[in-house]
Amino acid sequence: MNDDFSFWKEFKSNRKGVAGLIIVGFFAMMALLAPLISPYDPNATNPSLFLAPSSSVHIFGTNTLGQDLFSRDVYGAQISLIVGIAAGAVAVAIGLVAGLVSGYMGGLIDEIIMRVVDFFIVIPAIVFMIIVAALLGPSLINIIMVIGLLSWAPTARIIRSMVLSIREWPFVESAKANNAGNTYIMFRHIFPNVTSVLYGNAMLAISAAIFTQAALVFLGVGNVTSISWGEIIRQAYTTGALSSGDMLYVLPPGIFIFVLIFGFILMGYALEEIMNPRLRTIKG
Amino acid sequence: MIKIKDLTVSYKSRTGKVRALDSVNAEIGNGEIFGIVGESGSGKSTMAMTIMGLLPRNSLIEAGSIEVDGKEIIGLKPEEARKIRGKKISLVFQGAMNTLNPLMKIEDQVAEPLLIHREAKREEALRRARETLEIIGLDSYTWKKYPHELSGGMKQRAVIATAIVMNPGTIIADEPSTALDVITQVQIMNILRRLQREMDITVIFISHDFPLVSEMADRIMILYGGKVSEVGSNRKILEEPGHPYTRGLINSVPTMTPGRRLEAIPGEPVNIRDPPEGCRFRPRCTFAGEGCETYSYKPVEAGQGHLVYCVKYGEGKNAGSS
Amino acid sequence: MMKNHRYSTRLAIVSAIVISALILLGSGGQAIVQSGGGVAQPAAASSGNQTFTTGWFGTYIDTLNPFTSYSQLTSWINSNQLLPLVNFDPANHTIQPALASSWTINYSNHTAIFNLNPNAVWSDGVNVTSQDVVYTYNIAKRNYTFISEYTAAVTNVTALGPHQVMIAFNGVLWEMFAAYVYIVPYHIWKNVDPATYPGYNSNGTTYFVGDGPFVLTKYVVNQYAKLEKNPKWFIPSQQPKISTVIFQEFGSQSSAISALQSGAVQGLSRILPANIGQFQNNSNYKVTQSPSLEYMYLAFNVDPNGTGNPTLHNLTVRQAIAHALNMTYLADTVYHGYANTLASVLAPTNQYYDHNLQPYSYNVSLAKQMLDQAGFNKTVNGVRENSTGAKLAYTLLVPSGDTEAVNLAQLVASNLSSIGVKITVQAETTGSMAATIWSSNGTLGQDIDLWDWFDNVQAAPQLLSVFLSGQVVTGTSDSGFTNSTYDSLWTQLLNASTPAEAKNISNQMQQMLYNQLPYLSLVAPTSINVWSTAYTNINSSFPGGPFGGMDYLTFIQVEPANANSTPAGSNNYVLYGIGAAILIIVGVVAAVRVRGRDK
Amino acid sequence: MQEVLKIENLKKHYKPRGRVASRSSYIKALDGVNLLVPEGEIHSIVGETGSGKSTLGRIVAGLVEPTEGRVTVNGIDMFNSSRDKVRDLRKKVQIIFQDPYGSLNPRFTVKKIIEEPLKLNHVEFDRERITDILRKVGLTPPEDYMNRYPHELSGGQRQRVSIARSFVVNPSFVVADEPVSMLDASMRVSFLDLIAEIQRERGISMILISHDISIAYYLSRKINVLYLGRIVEYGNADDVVNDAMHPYTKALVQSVPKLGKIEEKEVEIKGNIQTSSSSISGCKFRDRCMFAMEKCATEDPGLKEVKKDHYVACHLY
Amino acid sequence: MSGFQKYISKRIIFAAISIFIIFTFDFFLFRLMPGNPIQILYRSPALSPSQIASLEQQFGLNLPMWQQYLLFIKNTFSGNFGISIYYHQSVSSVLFPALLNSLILLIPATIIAIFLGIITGKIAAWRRGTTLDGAITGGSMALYSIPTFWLGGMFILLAIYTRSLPVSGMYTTGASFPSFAAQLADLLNHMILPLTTLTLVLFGQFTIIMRNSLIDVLEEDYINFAKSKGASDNYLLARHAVPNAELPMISVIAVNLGLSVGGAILTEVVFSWPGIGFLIFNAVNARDYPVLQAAFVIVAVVIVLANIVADILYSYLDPRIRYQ
Repeated sequence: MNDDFSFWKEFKSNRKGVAGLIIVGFFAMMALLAPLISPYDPNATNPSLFLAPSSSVHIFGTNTLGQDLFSRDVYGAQISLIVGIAAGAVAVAIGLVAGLVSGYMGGLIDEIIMRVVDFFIVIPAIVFMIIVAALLGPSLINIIMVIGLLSWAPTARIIRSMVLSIREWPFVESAKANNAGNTYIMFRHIFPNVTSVLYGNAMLAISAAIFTQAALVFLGVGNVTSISWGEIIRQAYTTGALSSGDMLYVLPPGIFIFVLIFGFILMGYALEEIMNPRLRTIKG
Repeated sequence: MIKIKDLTVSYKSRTGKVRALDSVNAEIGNGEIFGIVGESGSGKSTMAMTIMGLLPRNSLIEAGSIEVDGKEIIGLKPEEARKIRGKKISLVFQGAMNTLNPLMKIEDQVAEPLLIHREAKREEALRRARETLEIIGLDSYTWKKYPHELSGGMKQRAVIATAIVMNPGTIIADEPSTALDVITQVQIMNILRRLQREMDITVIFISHDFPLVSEMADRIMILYGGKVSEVGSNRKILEEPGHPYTRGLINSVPTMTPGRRLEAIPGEPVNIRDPPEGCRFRPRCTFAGEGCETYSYKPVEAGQGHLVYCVKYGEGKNAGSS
Repeated sequence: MMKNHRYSTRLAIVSAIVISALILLGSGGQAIVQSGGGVAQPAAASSGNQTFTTGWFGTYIDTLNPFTSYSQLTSWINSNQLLPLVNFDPANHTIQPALASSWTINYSNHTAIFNLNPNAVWSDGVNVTSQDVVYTYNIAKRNYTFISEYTAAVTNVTALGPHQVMIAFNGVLWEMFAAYVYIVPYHIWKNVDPATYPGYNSNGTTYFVGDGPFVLTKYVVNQYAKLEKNPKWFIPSQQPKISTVIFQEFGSQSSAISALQSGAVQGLSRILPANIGQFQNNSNYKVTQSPSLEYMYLAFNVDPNGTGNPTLHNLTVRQAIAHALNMTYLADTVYHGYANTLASVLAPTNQYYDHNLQPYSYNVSLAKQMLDQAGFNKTVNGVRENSTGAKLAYTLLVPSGDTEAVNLAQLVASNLSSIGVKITVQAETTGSMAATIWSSNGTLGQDIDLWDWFDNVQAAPQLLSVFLSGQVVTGTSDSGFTNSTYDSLWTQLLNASTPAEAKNISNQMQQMLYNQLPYLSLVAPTSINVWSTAYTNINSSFPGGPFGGMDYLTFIQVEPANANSTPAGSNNYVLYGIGAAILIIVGVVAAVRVRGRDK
Repeated sequence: MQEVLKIENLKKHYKPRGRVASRSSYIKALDGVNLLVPEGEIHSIVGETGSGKSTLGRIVAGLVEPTEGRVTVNGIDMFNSSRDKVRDLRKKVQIIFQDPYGSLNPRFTVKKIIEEPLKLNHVEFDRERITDILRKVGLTPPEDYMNRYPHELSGGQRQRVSIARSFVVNPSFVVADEPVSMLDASMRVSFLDLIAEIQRERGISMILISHDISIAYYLSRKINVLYLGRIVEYGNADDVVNDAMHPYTKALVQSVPKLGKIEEKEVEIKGNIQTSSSSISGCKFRDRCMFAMEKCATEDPGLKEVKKDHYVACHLY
Repeated sequence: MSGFQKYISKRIIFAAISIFIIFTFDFFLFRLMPGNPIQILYRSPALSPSQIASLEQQFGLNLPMWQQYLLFIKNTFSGNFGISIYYHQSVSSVLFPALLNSLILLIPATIIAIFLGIITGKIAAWRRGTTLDGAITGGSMALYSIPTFWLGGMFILLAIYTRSLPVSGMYTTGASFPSFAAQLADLLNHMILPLTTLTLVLFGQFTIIMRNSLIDVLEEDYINFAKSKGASDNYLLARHAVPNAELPMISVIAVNLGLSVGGAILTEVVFSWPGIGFLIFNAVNARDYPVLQAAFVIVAVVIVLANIVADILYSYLDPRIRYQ
C-alpha cells in the first residue's frame, strides 16, 4: 500500500517487472506498427509461392497459400493483445465486483457467490471453453466473453479474502460508527485498498487469456479466419508443414506466444512482489 | 559469562543501511538475570538475535565481539555456531502463538534439541523432554498434543521447556510474556525466576516493559535507538537513575499510588533510519543543551558497574533522583 | 526420527500402485475384439504374416453398425467384412457378383431374382442364407438407418429358397444401390437392437461375424480397427495376400505423416500437397493421384422463406459471382494444383456426371456488367448496392476444421471484392455452422456457405435429391432450391425404365441446376496417395484413392513386394519402454531421496 | 448529575464458528452487564482477553447489535429508536481504536481521514475545524500533516490522527478501546494525558477499555472488572485497586509489575480464562478461585454493594 | 463429531453442491444452445421429417425441457449418459475407457511434476534472491508460459527428425502383447513424449507454488525457533519447512487441477492420445451432445472428487484440523 511514486520506484528496481514491461512493450509496438513493419499484405496469396522456404524476400517463408509468414506473424500480435487485454479486463472486472460484494456482504450472498466461484475454479475451464466456444460460434467478441466470463473466479477469490481482512480493520469500523453506508464503505474504503492486488492479477489474467485464445484457435473452435499465432500453428499442423519439418513456420508464432505470455507473467509476478512484501527477496 | 564488546549491527534496506545496534558493550555474569529494556527500534531484539547467531540475511555485523565463556562466537563457521545454539545458549521467543511447529507434537518439539545435538536417542530424548515439561508444570496430558490444542500460557511453557532441555548455561528470553494475559505473565515470570535460581541458569531478559524488567532482573541495561543509555544494578538504577530517559521511564510507570501524577516523556522514540547527531535522546530531553549534539557516547561511571551514557550527568539539574 | 512426516514417500508408493492398477484396468477397458466361439481364429503370428496399416484423418469410425454408420471410414471397413448382393465396379460402371453369384432382372414386372453363392459362409461357420438378405433389407428400410435411401425403391423382399431371394422394385437405379447394402448375419442380429447395436458384440465376449475377405478382430475406439484374413472366406480366386489390415485414425495430418515415415503406417490417401515433397524422391515410397469423390461448392441461400441477404435470390447476382471467381487460381493456390474444376453437383467420377457442362468462364468485366444491369451500380466503400440500398455484402460460412476450405473461402472473398461484392468469412465448427444454416423454424439462415459433399454413391446421381423441395427441414439442402419441374424430373428418374433414360433425365436436372445456380461447384480436390514400396499391386485408379476407397478390392490385391521383408517399424518399443520406465523410477527415487539433502 | 450512558442487562451471545447452532453452545461474550456513566466522567472496563470488554465497547459504539438489553445514550435507545435518532446518536458516540496502523485508511490523507466523520454525519465545517483539532492533538503545524498519508507518519502521530478523528465531531461520549496498548511505554502517559485533557475540556463522558488495571486507575474515576461477560467488581478506582475484594480483582492488581526486584510473585489464581458458555452454572470464576466453596458451584453470586459505592459479585462477602 | 469429521462432512456437502451445480449447468448449457443435433449430424440426402422425428425420439430430444432435465439427473446418477449420437453405443462405453487413458497420462505427469517442483521450488526458496533463484523462477515461469500444443509439436518435430519415438496413440497399432510387461513397455514408449510435454508444463507451475509456499513458511517464527535449537539448514528444511510448505501445496494443486486437465487435453489432442480430451475434441467436431455433456460432467466430477481427496489428505496431515 504505497503511493504511486514509490510504486514506480519499486517497479523500476524490480528486474522481472522491467523485463516484462519491455517484452509487452515490444509486442504492443509490433501490433500497433504492423502495417509499417510487415513487408507484405498478410492476406495476399500467390500460388507460385507454395510453402516457399525462408529467403531474404520472405524471412520466414510462406504458407501453403503463398502468404508471407513474417507479415502474418507480425499481424498476429494484434489479436493476441486484443483478446488478452479485453478478456483479462472482463475477468478482472467481474472478479473485482464479485469479490467485493461477496467479501463485504457476507452471509448468504457470500455463500452463493463463493459456491459459484468454487464451481468455476474447479471445473476444467478449457473443456468448458471448447464446448461453449464451439456452441456459440467463434466471433472475436464471443471468444473474449467466453474467456473473460470463465476466468474471473480466481480474482474474485483473492479480492474476497482481501476484503474479508480489510473490512475488519478499524478504519472501516470507524466509518461504520459514523453512519457510513455499505456502498460508501465498499467503494471508498475497501475498493482503493484491494486495487493493489488487481494489477498483478490482471497481468496473470491477460497471460491466461492469450494462452487460451491460442489454444482455442489451435483446436479449431476459435476465430480461425483472422490472423493469429494460434492459427498459424494450427495451419502448420493441419496442412502438414509441421510434418514436413518447416521450422520457420512453427517456431516464430510459438515463440511469440510464449514470450508474450512470459512478459505478462513476469509483470504480474513483479507487481505481486511489490504489493505482497512477503515474496520480496530482501526485506525492506 | 558473556562479554559483548563494541557490537555494531546494521540492516540493509532499499533506502540504505540502518544501524540497529551501535557500539554496544555489556558483560553478563553467570547465574544472573540480566534485563535489557528498550522500546521499539532500540535494538534489543537484534541483540538477542546476534548472540544467537540468527540474524536475518540482510543484516551485517559491522564490528564488535561476543565472547561466551571466553570463546569468540562471531564469525564462527555454521557448524560451530550450531553447536552453541540450543546447547549453550537457547532462546525463548516472543509471540508464543507462532513459535511452535503446528505439525509436531509438543514432546517431539521439546525433545528436538537433544536429537539435533545427538545427545540422546529418540526414546531417551523423549524421556528427558517429558521430565523437563513436568518441571515447567506441563503434565502428561499435554505431551502428545499439538500446539493448537494448548493455551498461550501452556505453549510458552513448552517453549521454555525446549530452551532448557539441554541444560544450557544461558537463556535469552525475548519478550517472553508479550501477547499473554497479565496473570499468565506472572506465572511465566515465576518459572523463569525459579529456573534461574534452581538450575543456576543465566537469563538475559529482554522486554519493552520497564517495571517488568525491574521486577525480574539483577542488573539492567537500557537501550535507546541502538545505543546503551544506562547500565547498572537494578537497585542503583531505580534509586539513582543517571540518565534522563531512565528517569522518564520510572516517572511514567503507573504504579497505582494514590495521588501520584505521572510524568510523560515528550516526543516519540527515535527513528533509527534517521537518528539525530550526538545523543539520540536529545530531541526528547528536557536537559538537552551544549555538548549533547556532539556527544560521542563516552560513559560516565556512576558507581560500581553503573554506567551512564549522558554528557550532562552530574551537571546541574541532571543530578537528582526522582 | 524422520518418520512422522515422510508422507511424500508413502504418497509416491501409493501413486505407483494406483498407476499400475490403472494401466491394468486400461488394458481391460479397451474393447479387445477376439473372434468368438473359437470358430474363426485370426491368422496366428507366423512367418509371412503381413500387416498393412492405412491411416485416416478427418473423420473417424463412429460405429461399426452398417445401418447407422455415417462415417465413410466405417463403410469402407464394413465393405471388407460384409458383402452386399452385388459390387459396383467404378472402372467400367457395371455391377459384379458378390454374395449373389447370378441374378435375373425383369424390368417389365419390376422383380429381380438373386441366387446366392452356395459356398457363402459366415466367419463363425454358419451358412449365409436368404433369411440374412431378407432380414437385412427389412432393417435397412427402417427410417432410422442411414441406408434407407438405398432401399427406397425396394418394395418387397421374399425368400424363394435357402439361396434364392426375389426383390420387387421401382425404377432402374435401385440395383446400383444394392452395392451399398451390406448383408448382416441374421443369427447374430436377431438378438440385438439394430438401432443402437455398435456392430460388434461389446459385452466382454467380443466378436464380429462377417462374410468378407477380412474380419474385424480388434477395435479400439478413436484409435484403430484391426481386420484379419477371414479363414472362412469363400471366394478362392480373391484370396488376400496379406494377413492383416489395420485402419488407423489420426488426429492430424502431421501425426499420420510421421507414422508413415516411421513405418507404423504403410499407406495414406488424401495427404496434403505440402507433404508430397518428402516422399516423391524417396524410393521407399510411391506417390500417386486418384480422382476424388469429394467436391467443394458455394451454396447460395435461395430459400424463398430464408433469412439471408435477399439479393442472392437474384439469378444475375449469382451468375455474376460465378463469373468473378477464378476457379483455376483457386485450385492452384489452395490445392497447389491437386484439384480440378467442375461444373455439376456430382463428383466428376460419378457415372451420371454431365460432362457437357463447363465451368462458368472467368470474366470479371462481364460480372461487373451483369451487376450493373441488375441495378447494383452504386459503390459505397467498395460494396455495390442498388437504388433501394440493398448491399451485396454477405457472410460466408465455412467449416473451421477444414483448413483448405477456410483458405478457399478467403480467396473467394478476395476474388469477389474485385467486383464490389463484400464477403465476410466466418469459420465455425460444422456443428455451429449447421445451426446457423438450418435455423429452427425450417428456413435457411445463412447467406452463403462453402462446404463439401462426398459423392460416395458412384453408381447413381443420388446427390441430385439434395435440390428437391422440402429438403431444408431435413437439414439436407443448404440452398433452399425449390422447383416443381425439378421435383417431377426426380420422380421420372426414379421410375426410368432404362439406364439411358435415367442418364438423360439426370442430365436435364444437372443442366437446370447449372443454370439456376443454387450451388456453385468450385473444385474437386485430387486424392494424393502415398504408400510404402514394400507393397505392390495397389490400384490407384479408385475414386478417392486406394486408401480412401470404397470396397475390399484394394486389400485383396495388395501384396508384399518381397515375401521375406518385414514391414518397417521394427518393434524396438521394448527398449524405449524400459528406458522410460527406468527414467521415471530414477526420477521418483531421486525426488524422494534428494528431499532434505541438498541445500 | 446526569448519566450519559446507561446500559441495562446487556447480553451478547455468539454462535460458535462452524458449529451447528444449539442454544447451550452459544458463547456468552456479555452476560447481563449494567453500567452507568454520568456526564464528564471516565469509567473503565478492565479484564483479560475474552472477558467481553471489547464487545461491550463495540456495542456502545453501535458496531454490534446486542442479543438482549438496552443501551441508552442521553436517554435515547441506541438500538430501538427511529433511524434518524440512531444516526444522530452515532455522531455523538465515537470510538478510539487500539491499533494505530489499522485505524487509518492507507489510501486517505490525514485531511480526508479527519473530514470523513464530519462529512458522513453531514456536519458543516471549515478548514479551521480541522486545523484546530490537529493542533489540539499535537500535530503542529497542521499544514504539514494535512496532506500526508498514514504511512508517512510515525506510530504516535497516527494515534494522534486517530484521536483527532474521534474528537472532531464534538462527541458527547467516547469509547477508548485500549488506546495506548500498542504504543511504546515512553509515550503512553502523554497520550493518556492528551485524552484526559480533551475529555475534561469538552466535558465528554468516556469508557476506557483496558487489560491493564494500572492504566484504568490512572485515568478513570470508576472501574468495572469484567470476567467472562459479567462485572465481578465495581467501584471507585481507589477502592477497587487498593481495597480489592474479588479474588480476580486482587489477582489483577497483584499482577501489575511494580518497580523493584521480587523473588517470587504470588498470584492467588490458577488456570486460564475460558470461554463462557451457558453450561457453566454458579460463579464463573470458581474453577480458578482459591476460595471456591460448594455454594459457588450452584449459586450465582449477584453484584452486591459491600461497601458504599463498592460492588462485588462474590460469595465471600 | 470431531473437528476432523466436521471438516470432512462440510467439504463433502460443498462438493455435493458443486456437483449439483455442474449437473444443472451442464444440462441447460446443452439444451439452450441453438441448433438441432439431428439436422447437424445426419446431413443425409434422403432424410424425411418422420425419420428426423424418429431420431429425436431415440435421443430423447422431443420431450419437454423439465422432463429432459429430470431424466438427465436420474440417468446421470445411474451412470447412464445415453447413447452417443456419433458412436451409436452407450456413452459410458466410450467415455470411461477414455477417462482411464487420460488418468494414465495425467496422474504420472502430475506426480512427477510435483516431485520435481518440490525439489526445484525448495532450492529456489532456500536460495531466494540469488541468481539461482532467479534462474529457477524465471525458468518455471517460462515453462508455464509455453503453449502446450506448440511444445508438443516441437517434440513431434524432434521425433520425426530422429525417427525414434511414436508420436501418436497409446499402443502400437494392432499389436497383441504376449505379457503385461511387454504391454507396459509399449505403453511407456508411447507415453514418453506426451508425458514429457505435460510434465514440463505442470512442473513450472508447481515449482512456483512450492517456492512461494516455502518462502512464506521460512518467515514463520517456528523456523527461527528451530534454528535456535541448533538445527542445520538441511534438517530445518526437511523437518520443519518442507512439511509445512507442502500442506498448502496440496490444496493449491487440487484447486489447479482444472488447469492441469486443460494442459492434458491439449497434449492429448496433439499426440492423438485416446483420452477424454481427445474424445471431447472429436465430439465437438461431430457435435455429439451426449458425449460432450457426459465428458464435461465426468471431468468436472473427477476434479471435484480429487479436491475432496486433497481436502481429506490435507486435514489428515494437518493436526490443526485432525484434532480440533
